[in-house]
Amino acid sequence: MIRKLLAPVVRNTPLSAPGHFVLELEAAEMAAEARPGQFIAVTDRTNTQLLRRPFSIYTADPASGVCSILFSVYGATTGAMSRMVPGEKMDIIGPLGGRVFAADGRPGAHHVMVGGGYGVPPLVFLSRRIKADHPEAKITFINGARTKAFLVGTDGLDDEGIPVLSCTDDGTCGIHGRVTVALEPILSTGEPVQVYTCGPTPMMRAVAERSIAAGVPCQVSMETFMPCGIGICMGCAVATTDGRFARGCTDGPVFPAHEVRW
Amino acid sequence: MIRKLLAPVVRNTPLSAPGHFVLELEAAEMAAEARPGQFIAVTDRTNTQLLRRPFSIYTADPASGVCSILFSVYGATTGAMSRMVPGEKMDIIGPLGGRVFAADGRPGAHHVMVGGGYGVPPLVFLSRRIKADHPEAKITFINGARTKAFLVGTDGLDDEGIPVLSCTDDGTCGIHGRVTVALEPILSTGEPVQVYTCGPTPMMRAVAERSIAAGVPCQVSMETFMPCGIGICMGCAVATTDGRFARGCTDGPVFPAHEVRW
Amino acid sequence: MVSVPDLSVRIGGLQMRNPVTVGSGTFGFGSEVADLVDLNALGAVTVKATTSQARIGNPPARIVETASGMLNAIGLQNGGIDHYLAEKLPFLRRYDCPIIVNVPGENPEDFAFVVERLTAAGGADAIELNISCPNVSHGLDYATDPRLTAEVVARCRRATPLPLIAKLSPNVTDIRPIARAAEEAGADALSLINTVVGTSIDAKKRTFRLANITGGLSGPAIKPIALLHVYRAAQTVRIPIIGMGGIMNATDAIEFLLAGASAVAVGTANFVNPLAAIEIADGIGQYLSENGFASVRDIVGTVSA
Amino acid sequence: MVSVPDLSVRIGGLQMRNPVTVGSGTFGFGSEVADLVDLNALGAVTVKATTSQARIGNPPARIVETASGMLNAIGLQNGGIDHYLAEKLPFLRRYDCPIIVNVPGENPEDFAFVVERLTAAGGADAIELNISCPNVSHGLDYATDPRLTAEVVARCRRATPLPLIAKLSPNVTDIRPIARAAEEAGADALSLINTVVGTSIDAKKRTFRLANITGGLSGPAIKPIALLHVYRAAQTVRIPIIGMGGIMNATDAIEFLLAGASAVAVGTANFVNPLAAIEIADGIGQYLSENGFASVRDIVGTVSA
Ligand SMILES: Cc1cc2nc3c(=O)[nH]c(=O)nc-3n(C[C@H](O)[C@H](O)[C@H](O)COP(=O)(O)OP(=O)(O)OC[C@H]3O[C@@H](n4cnc5c(N)ncnc54)[C@H](O)[C@@H]3O)c2cc1C
Ligand SMILES: Cc1cc2nc3c(=O)[nH]c(=O)nc-3n(C[C@H](O)[C@H](O)[C@H](O)COP(=O)(O)OP(=O)(O)OC[C@H]3O[C@@H](n4cnc5c(N)ncnc54)[C@H](O)[C@@H]3O)c2cc1C
Ligand SMILES: Cc1cc2nc3c(=O)[nH]c(=O)nc-3n(C[C@H](O)[C@H](O)[C@H](O)COP(=O)(O)O)c2cc1C
Ligand SMILES: Cc1cc2nc3c(=O)[nH]c(=O)nc-3n(C[C@H](O)[C@H](O)[C@H](O)COP(=O)(O)O)c2cc1C
Ligand code: FES
Ligand code: FES
Repeated sequence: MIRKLLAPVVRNTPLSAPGHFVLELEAAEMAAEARPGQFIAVTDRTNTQLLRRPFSIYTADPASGVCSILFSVYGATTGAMSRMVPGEKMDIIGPLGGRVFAADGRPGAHHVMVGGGYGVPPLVFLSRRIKADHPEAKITFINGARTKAFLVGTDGLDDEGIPVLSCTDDGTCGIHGRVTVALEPILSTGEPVQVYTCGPTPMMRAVAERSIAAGVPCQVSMETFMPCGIGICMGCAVATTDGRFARGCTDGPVFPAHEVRW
Repeated sequence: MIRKLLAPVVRNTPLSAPGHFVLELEAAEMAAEARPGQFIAVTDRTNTQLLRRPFSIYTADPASGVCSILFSVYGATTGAMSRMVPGEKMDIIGPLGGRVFAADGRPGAHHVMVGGGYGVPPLVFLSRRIKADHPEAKITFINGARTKAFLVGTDGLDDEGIPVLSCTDDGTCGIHGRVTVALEPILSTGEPVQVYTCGPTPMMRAVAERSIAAGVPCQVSMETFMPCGIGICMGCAVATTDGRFARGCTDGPVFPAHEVRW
Repeated sequence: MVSVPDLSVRIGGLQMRNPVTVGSGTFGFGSEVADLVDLNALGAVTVKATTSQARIGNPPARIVETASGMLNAIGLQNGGIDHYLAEKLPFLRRYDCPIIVNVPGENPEDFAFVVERLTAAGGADAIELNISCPNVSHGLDYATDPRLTAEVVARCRRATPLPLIAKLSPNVTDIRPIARAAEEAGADALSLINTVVGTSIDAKKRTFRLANITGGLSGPAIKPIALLHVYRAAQTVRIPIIGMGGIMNATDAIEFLLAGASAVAVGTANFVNPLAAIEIADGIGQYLSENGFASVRDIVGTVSA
Repeated sequence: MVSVPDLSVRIGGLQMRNPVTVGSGTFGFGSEVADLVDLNALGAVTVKATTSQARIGNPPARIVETASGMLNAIGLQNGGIDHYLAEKLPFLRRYDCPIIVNVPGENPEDFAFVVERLTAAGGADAIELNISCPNVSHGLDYATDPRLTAEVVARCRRATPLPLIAKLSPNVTDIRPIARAAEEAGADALSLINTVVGTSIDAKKRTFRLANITGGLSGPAIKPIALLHVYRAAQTVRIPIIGMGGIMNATDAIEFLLAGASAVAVGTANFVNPLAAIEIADGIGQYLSENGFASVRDIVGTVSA
């Protein structure tokens, strides 16, 4: 159920990547109900900005009742978020998102995450959920960034049995090249692959097109501007192949790749 | 000379009066040039408010190059100011104010300050200046407030040879009643009295009218809303007895009582 | 302190338990927020524009944020009147809260068609004629001309006995003749303002930010403009006014009531706080008791110079 | 990186070393800020409205702050044309910076009288006809009607060979016919927008905040409105446009240039930062070099959908 709450900050941890933070919030119901691909809408209560800003849920631990988001500083809202300290309360609405990631149920399915930038957090949440529900599940996490410094969010996944393939445009870490370089060979293995992708639109589009071409099912999480996040403003239009416009927030944010009109 | 600067905060000290602070700034030229009655225009750089807010200069020490203001928290600007810490830079313009307090030059003049609320700081600055220039000068400081808790700014003056007469509406400290109760007897001593007043308009008006009636010269510092503080917006109009409107910022803030149309 | 103040108001024939509704297009059809908001606590629910045929709306980007405001160019995306009656109305009718349906149109007959369907199907308790949407005809619309305004209102007046609310545009030289025209043509009430037409440019990309180029400005930025239009309209007509434009809290709402609005609508604020409208209704009640007013009607239009 | 870009622009016959001037009434007569600002770094100084006779202006309160904006109702307080020529002009003439004098008037003859005096006395390098001040006739002014606009502009055209700039009002249904009327009547340039009419109410006191009741809205809140008016006017006329309305920084200014303005004016921003105009001129230069433009004229009106 969607709730509006003042969630106390538990921890606000700067990451090695410049301007990146993991913000942990005390929000028991949300931690219990949140599903991978969902997000929260945040307002920096200084009112320097009118509208809320959406942030994907990075971790949700029903046991501790703690949820977290991973963000990087762009403007006023993320700037204010970066200055929040434990105990301070953050004004949030969530969990938001109607259609979320659906784990492939096929036996022996190979779950392939393809993330970039702030598209990584929801995919980390997803892969951990899948691993928790199906310890034997085969998962590969492809994380792309311009350069090594901006490869964030996937620390520890390897040890949890989720191998991470890093790709950097400048070759400073892992594969030298785009995420598609790491994805292509997997698409052609003939395994029952399911691709889940989130990140910059050009990246998602490339991943979607490659997957469709290879006949591999692909789910994309569209990150359009979301003024309300709850389905009442119609401002988050996502063009779909039926010639219509869907709402990114409540009809999405996750769409089957073949439904998206890029 | 008027300067726009980012002045480092030296100290930000909460006072006993709830929500009141003394904010000390490093601003050498201003500390050297500031005259009693002048003010600075402050902007809280969060941009929650568009316009600057004026604050009277409370202390200005040429030796240390430190200026201070005494303020109480009302809204966004003063709220942000109350949270400023040493080292942070405050965006200010000053010193502002064209016509300022003029110390009575008559031999044996009795300088009578009548202040209330945020009208007290500039009068404290003035009385200390007069005392510094003329150690033998006779000065009386009448400080009025609703109740004891809000009598601020005059600590230490007694020891500096500036006797303070406190007046509270509820009698919780000093004289039980308005500042005029303390002022009236002084006006009728026959001494060469000069009244300097700053505070809420109703108080200043009463003080001005009593002084004029007693034939005692009186200077009032008008604290109208001041959008720019530098004479370019014409928004700080003060109605004058010649039927015109003067600028509170550059034609004032200090006016001879008989020039003001209340 | 007086006893609990009376918050009820009548807008034409529409009885509201409190003077706070929502701006059309800023609250969906109510169902989207029913988790968060008790719809019965609203004076009325004003639903998204409903047209004779389904409309897919404008391509993205449809909304951009501006200083203390936002521009929108949704393009009246909606499923059409039949879809509303079949899919949206049943849910709303589960609540004991009056429904105001916002009706745009391409010509008087088009308006009247939807008005008649709504009336016949019992799909609304009042109808708000959206003759002022700046996003369909580039900001030049019925409500920018007294004659065209009268034409649409008169035609719809013949089409329904339901309370008719004419929603006026701020994008006019003088709103008074238009308000008068709507009243004389038979409107039971006026609602204003719709959004202020504007645009936004991305200096880096050297492009317009909205696919539609122009959009409607809403939010706190336009409150001073809205307050004056409401004041002027209230000085001009005898029918009640629903005031809106930048209302974020109870104080804002009270300013509109003082300016002459009998009720208010909360729009953009819903995006930031879906509970805004009911919190505002409570806040108005508090203001009335604190200031010793027995009824909200006692403060309507009482602002003095 | 290209060599230092050319910032100069011509507004009618007026040569400006950079495209940034100030909004009339937001920079006094220059002398007030000469301590802080090097007037020679401005493209031009636009001075406060100067009328045939001295005006004492409106009683306080004259200005209130609003969300990302402010309302003003100064009432054109000024010493009159003779006072300007005797007391203000000599100081300004010490600088090598063109002077634009803003001229309001009560009727065409009144406008022409001041225009002739200015011309005869060499008191201006260009004249901005303020046919759009919302604070003298309650927002209904010459610039709300094409015929009245043409009348004033034509009369003043006969009165001076100096560049004539017609300052237009945003408080109109459609600015295009008015822009065209000004051009056809002989204006060398247009400047827009003047302030947007609005009001503010104090809910606690239940009074209007401005003694004048109505005021003119300025600042970031109105930028989206101003950008659209400038874009529409630029699509309509061939004469250059000075764009203004909520410009706080170089990016804002560039948006106006892209929309079709050949120069910009910085108004309310001066109150917050008197150095805004010159910092903006520098910022525009930086943008041009970073994006490889040789001249500011290369980006005027180049916004694309
Ligand atoms: C569904 C969804 C989920 C998201 N999840 C995350 C997340 O988990 N972590 C995260 O860090 N962000 C996430 N984002 C993006 C996040 O919402 C933006 O970073 C945020 O809006 C920035 O707000 P701001 O006020 O700090 O910056 P703004 O003031 O909104 O922007 C400041 C400047 O940065 C630019 N800018 C703003 N956002 C972005 C962006 N996303 N990419 C590039 N430039 C931008 C703007 O154009 C502007 O120039 C998500 C967005 C969506 C739609
Ligand atoms: C020449 C001059 C000198 C001044 N010197 C001082 C000074 O030395 N110390 C000081 O504390 N203040 C001083 N003030 C007043 C100070 O400028 C205001 O307190 C300030 O504008 C408050 O700004 P804000 O943004 O915090 O509150 P705002 O957001 O401006 O106001 C918040 C709320 O408080 C109310 N409010 C704002 N200011 C006042 C006020 N002054 N009195 C009562 N209600 C108010 C507003 O109406 C509003 O409802 C001076 C004012 C002038 C004109
Ligand atoms: C996203 C959005 C969509 C809107 N859609 C409609 C609409 O369909 N019909 C209508 O009459 N007004 C519509 N409006 C205008 C609002 O109902 C309201 O008149 C306007 O936004 C001013 O109020 P506000 O500042 O509180 O938002 C819309 C406004 C917004 C922001
Ligand atoms: C306090 C104030 C006084 C103004 N006086 C005048 C004036 O005398 N003549 C005029 O044409 N415009 C006047 N204006 C309008 C400005 O020149 C400008 O057109 C408007 O403020 C929009 O620009 P801005 O948002 O950058 O302030 C005034 C504006 C303000 C805020
Ligand atoms: S963000 Fe408002 S409807 Fe999707
Ligand atoms: S505050 Fe602007 S002129 Fe005085």
